[in-house]
Amino acid sequence: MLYREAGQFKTTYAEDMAIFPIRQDRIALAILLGIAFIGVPLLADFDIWPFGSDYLLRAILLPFLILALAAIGVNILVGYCGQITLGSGAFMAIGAYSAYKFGTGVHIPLAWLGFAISIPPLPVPTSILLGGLMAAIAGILFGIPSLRIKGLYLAVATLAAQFFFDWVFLRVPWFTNYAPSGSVNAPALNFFGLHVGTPIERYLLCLIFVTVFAVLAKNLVRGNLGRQWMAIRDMDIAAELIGIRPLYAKLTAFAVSSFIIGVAGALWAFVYLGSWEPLAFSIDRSLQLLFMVIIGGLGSIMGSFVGAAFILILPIMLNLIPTQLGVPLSTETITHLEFIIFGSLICYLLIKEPHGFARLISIGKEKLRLWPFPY
Amino acid sequence: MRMPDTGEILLQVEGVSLAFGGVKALRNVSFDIRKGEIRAIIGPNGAGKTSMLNVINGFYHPNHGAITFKGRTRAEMQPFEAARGGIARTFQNVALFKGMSALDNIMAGRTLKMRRGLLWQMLRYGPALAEEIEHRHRVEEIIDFLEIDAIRKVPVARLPYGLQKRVELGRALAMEPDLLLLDEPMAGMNLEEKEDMSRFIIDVNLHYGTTIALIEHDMAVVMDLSHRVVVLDHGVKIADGTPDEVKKNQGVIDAYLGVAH
Amino acid sequence: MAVGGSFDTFPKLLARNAAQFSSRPAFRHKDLGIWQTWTWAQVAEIVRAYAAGLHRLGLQPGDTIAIVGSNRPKLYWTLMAAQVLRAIPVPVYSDAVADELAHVLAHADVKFVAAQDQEQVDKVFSISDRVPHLHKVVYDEPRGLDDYDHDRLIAIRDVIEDGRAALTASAALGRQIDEFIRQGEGSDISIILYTSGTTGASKGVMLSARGCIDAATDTVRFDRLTDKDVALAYLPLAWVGDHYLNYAQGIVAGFCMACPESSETIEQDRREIGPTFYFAPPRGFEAMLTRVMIRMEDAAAIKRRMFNYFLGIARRYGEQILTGKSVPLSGRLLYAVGRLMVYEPLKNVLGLSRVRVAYTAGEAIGPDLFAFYRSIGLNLKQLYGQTEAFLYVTCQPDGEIYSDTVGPAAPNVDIRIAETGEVQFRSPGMFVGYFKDQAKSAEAMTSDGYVKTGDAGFFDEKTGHLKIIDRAKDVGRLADGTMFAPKYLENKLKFFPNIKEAVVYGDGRDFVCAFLNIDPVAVANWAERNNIAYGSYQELAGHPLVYDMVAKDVAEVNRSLAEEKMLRGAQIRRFLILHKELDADDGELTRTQKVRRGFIAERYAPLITALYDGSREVDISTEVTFEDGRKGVIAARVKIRDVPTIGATQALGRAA
Amino acid sequence: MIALGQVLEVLIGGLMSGVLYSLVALGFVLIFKASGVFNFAQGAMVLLAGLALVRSLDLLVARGFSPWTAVILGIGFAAAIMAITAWLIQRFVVGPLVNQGALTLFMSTIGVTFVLEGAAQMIFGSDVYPLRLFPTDVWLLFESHFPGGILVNKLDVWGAVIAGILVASLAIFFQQTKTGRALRAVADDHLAAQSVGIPISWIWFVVWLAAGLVALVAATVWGTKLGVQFSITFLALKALPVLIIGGLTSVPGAIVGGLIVGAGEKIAEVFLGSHIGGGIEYWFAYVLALAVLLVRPQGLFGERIIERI
Repeated sequence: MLYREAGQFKTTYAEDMAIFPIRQDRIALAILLGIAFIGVPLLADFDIWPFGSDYLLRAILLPFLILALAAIGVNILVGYCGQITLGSGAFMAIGAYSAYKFGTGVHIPLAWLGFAISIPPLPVPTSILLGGLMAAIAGILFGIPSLRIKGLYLAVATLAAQFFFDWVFLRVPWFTNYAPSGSVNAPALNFFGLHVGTPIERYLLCLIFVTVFAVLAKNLVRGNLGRQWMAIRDMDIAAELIGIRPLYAKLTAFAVSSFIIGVAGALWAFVYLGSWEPLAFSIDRSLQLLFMVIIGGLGSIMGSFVGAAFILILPIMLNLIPTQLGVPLSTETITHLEFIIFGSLICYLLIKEPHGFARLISIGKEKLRLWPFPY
Repeated sequence: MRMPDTGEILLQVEGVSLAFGGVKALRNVSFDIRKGEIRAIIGPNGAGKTSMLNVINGFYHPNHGAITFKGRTRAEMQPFEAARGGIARTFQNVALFKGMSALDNIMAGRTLKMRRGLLWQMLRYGPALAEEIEHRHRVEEIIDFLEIDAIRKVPVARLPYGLQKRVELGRALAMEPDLLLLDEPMAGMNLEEKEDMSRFIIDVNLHYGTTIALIEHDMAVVMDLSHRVVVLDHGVKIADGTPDEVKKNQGVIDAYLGVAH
Repeated sequence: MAVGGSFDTFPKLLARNAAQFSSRPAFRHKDLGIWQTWTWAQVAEIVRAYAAGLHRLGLQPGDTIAIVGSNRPKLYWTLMAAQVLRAIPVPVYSDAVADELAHVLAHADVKFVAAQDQEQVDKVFSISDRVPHLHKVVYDEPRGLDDYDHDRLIAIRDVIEDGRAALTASAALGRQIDEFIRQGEGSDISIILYTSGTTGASKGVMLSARGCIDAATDTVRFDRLTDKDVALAYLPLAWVGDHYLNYAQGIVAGFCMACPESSETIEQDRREIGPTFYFAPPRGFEAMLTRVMIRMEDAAAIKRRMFNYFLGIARRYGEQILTGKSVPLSGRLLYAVGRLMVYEPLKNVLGLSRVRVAYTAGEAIGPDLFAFYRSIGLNLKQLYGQTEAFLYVTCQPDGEIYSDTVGPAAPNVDIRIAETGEVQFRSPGMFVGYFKDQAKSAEAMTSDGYVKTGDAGFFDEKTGHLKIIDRAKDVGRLADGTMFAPKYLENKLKFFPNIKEAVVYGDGRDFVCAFLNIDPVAVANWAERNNIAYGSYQELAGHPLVYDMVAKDVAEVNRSLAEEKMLRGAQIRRFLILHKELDADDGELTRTQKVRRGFIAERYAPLITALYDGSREVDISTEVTFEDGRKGVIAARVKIRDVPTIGATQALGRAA
Repeated sequence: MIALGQVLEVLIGGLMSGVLYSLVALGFVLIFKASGVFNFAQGAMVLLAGLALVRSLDLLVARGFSPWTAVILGIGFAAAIMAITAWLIQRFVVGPLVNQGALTLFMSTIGVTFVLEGAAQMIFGSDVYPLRLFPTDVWLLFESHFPGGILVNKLDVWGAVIAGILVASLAIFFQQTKTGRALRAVADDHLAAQSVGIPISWIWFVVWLAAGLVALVAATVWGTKLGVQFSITFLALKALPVLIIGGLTSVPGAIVGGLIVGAGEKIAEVFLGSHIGGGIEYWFAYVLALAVLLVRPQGLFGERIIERI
């Protein structure tokens, strides 16, 4: 109905292959980015509703952005390459702890060799990216089994990663710089000289990360590599017979996915939590991310955002609405309710719309494009 | 049409045997495929035709025998290595990437030809974009050639069977193969679709000069498409020659007696 | 605004465009998934090279070159290149069967043929023995032509390449080409268009360069077309419409001609390109509307109601708003909402959003159909013309649009109505003569240089617009001499949804009577709504209530006739509803669904008699052919109705 | 130098707790064999069964029923709950997803897991509920042979016995009953099932029911060992590696796998954990499974998977 596509024709393949080939979509996106990058900060700056308090920023937008980033990572592996993972939490942890180590200086005493490797504390941005890199390496290692084992079996392999790293960060004090409590604090967030402290600064920082990574990820999935991943996902044998190397395709998927998840982990620890324990990256986190992807939409970058938003907002609604209605629920009931709703929603979507909310949205869009025709 | 018998040998199959557990799929089969010819592999159901193709493109590894392709006798090789060597393939029951559009399916066929690495693709800028565009152009030529312009951006799962077959052929062509293996390219097609498909196969052979080996049940089609025919029965080669020779061959006639087609 | 001005040949105009609109798009073609685009500068360069190439192949001034195929830039360039060399292009309908093709090629004695693809090349070769001087065939699409012998066959691409190479090699050749262009004169025969041979063998209409350009210039001014406009070039190359609307106007105004990917994708391509100038014959618009309604059938009930509601709004206010008349505020508001909810989205999915000017012509268009498009804000207009006029004789100016007139004379055209009622005209674009056919040329002209259209018509008093009523030869007279135009009446009747076919009689008789076929679908729906039970078509057709309903329609027709001085006398006195549908299988219709008046008269002689001897009903039995080819006889008692006629029915008719 | 006695003690203890893993693993195998569904929800089912049992017991006892009647009724109640669950799952999740990819089915069972966990705790509460069905004291064996003898949990023995009975009865079920045979047919291919003349939906219901009952049994043993609580689900998760090691489709595999894991992680914990800071149990099973996968993707007892085009 709002679309006016007559006269929007493509004279080059570049135009034809653009992410948003339709003008109206580009406009919508521009507005959205405008709000995110300019609108929100302004509102927050002048404490205008809904940004009167930091609550919205700290408790919703910040986690939303970071988890959306992680979900993008998961989606690349599960949604695009069809390799199930239950260990994404662990890779967030790897990102977080490696970043922490690089940020606070790495010291590996090799007494028996008579010397020690030690790296001075690195600047925060570098550490975060290195965190991602470490996660990527781990991802490749745990991805290797995927060459021999498929589907469900792989799920167990990733589960192994999950539990193994949970344990490592819990029990190997070196990673926590021997902190007695086992909980660690992020270094001061200095980005190229300027200190990121206030919620709005943190928000903008994450926003930048997410935007950049989302674009890069989108480019990948619509490029040659993305096609290889999807080919492997849809029919690995045929893929191999047209010259796609499973090794390369799968391991790149694991690497890219883990890198993004790792960076998200680092942000989660540094920017959102500030101080954290291994618990922050338990299997619950893995499942949560998996849910975001399924609910949001397997094989859709946008879906990752939608899913993240939904999973974050639902509990809040569950808390808010009954309270508004005057029948406040106990936190326990809320968690249980959450469980039930998520669970049933997963089943429902898998049955009715395996491509999640993203598909529902795009269907709605198609309807608008064809309006007033029904199809 | 030029006489392909003059062409040099592109692929040589020598004494290939293949068994799954006790089941002998192929017994000591030998034949060759010459450059630029259309070679048909026929035989009753369960004659081991598909197994033969699977051996040729490295999906199965023969227990005995050797395969010489482009003068290189190969040991065990992985399917993607065969693909890199220039062997393309379509499947009996279409094996497209269901989640992708017709265009992307065919683009996927260009994988081997694309060079830009992860980082470039991530930026999708300069050389990466140029490469993507260049290959899109090649793919569009194939789309035009197969007359599937109208369904370019339709997810293949939504396409009718006949068109899916065409897209799959397109994907194989996108690899610019030296040898194209077609496993029952016309299975389950109506007459009209069959005629189209035969036209495409001949055009491919003429226009791109691609060597083609195909399995097909429709004898009429086989006879007027192919230059030479090899006949398998229960994993054994029972005849090999021009369509006419094969038609006259008593062994072939017996093999087909009572076989419903 | 760009117009022909002092330029008297297309090559000169092309040169001007290359200079004036150098970087503006001249041609687009949906090919390989995107709209390949050529600017005027590029086109000029290509055409020059192409001309050089053709020259080297031996194409001489005065030679004829046939062009067979659908709308492709390379074929349009062939027109241009030929005109550069002062050769005469002869476009031929791409769907012409070998025989027609042979006739045209032989009659035009072509030396070259430009064919689109293998199909056309095959056709040409199959008849080449009947075209003695055929020298070379150039083709656009190489597919499937690999193993043809290429001594008479060259790809247009190669011709252009060769020409380009030659031009760079020798400046002399370049100068020679320029010389050709300079020498070109307005009096040169710019093109020969063969009229599709509905009546006898087709005739080659010769048009002069000057004529084409002047005519085009006038209408470009008339509709204010500029280089910003875009037209979808999908009409047959060989039809005057395409050559005028797209080619001539395109070059004169410098607008962009967009060629669709293939005939199947026109819908999609129209939507993508979003033309600003659009032409379609009435049946084109009708088909479009039908598709819209069918697709809306499947929409949700609420949506359908919304859709219909706003179409109602559009019917009420659309026309006035489009022509800028005053409309109550509430109407404007509702219409504005309608624009958002229905009209604009609808035009968008149909690809008509950007259309500034749309024309229809060729046959009478139904008032409802016409009104629909205008009411949703599409500036649809009618024109009247023919090949001999280089299309335009009349066209409707903005703001003076009536579904039943074809408008006043186009600029610089003067029209007169002959004694016989035949429309005659003189126009800048009018043709030079029929190719190799002095006799026919002579008889198509009046002694004082007017062209006989062969159509009967008159000027409407109210509007002063021309009304075309019928082919002149079909116009008859009642016994009292009143003019009687059967087709005109039949069209008026058929515009009523309940009436599918109509055959009227009256030539040489005292008054007019009509056979009618009800529209089974429409009437069945109506019957359902008014729960009227019926067993068969025959029963439905004979139903008194149906008769009442149809009688109203007929009376309506009479009322409108009463307002037309010349036809007032020819109102319908009596009618009957046929007990069976007129059917091509029974020879009652032509294969193109035109009624065969004479044949039907013989076949149903008893009905005719009954109509004129005043009886109330009559028995008839007719042999029919069923779908499966079996023959059978159906008998029926057909009722006859009288209809009141309005106003004085005598005398006035003679006046004209 | 470690005392042989200690080794044996650890080994036996490990084997015994391995039996408990086997109990859960059995549930997986049942379902996987029959419907190709890799049931992530098995753990949740254990939790549900346990909660249903323990809560009803408490209630009944409070109402003054005699322990035995209470136990009978309680188990009956829990069984009923499992039956309903089985039906719901079959009707609303697995049924509609028939012919879907294994991954989809797997993810759907993750959904089921959450629903069950949520619902179970909402209805029956989410604290730790002690369950006393079996004796939890210990025997000391071979005191004459080893200093301090070998300490064996009676509960573990009970568990072993029960597991034994369960396996036996399952074997009978599969071999002797019509449904059981049908189940084996289904495992091979679904069309075959129709030919057996039993509606697929019924078969699947039975499978899920069986799995549910197995879960109930596991719950009784584990509940007694640790009390019925949420963390049971994590223990149940350990059945996954057990399966991988044993092979997804083999009942004996599940048993053996359980024993290997149980024994393995105990021994590792005691003899390795001490060096690299304890808690190895937490991941040992999974890493072991991963190792097995790399060597023998189909597991120790699983059938070989042949790929076709």
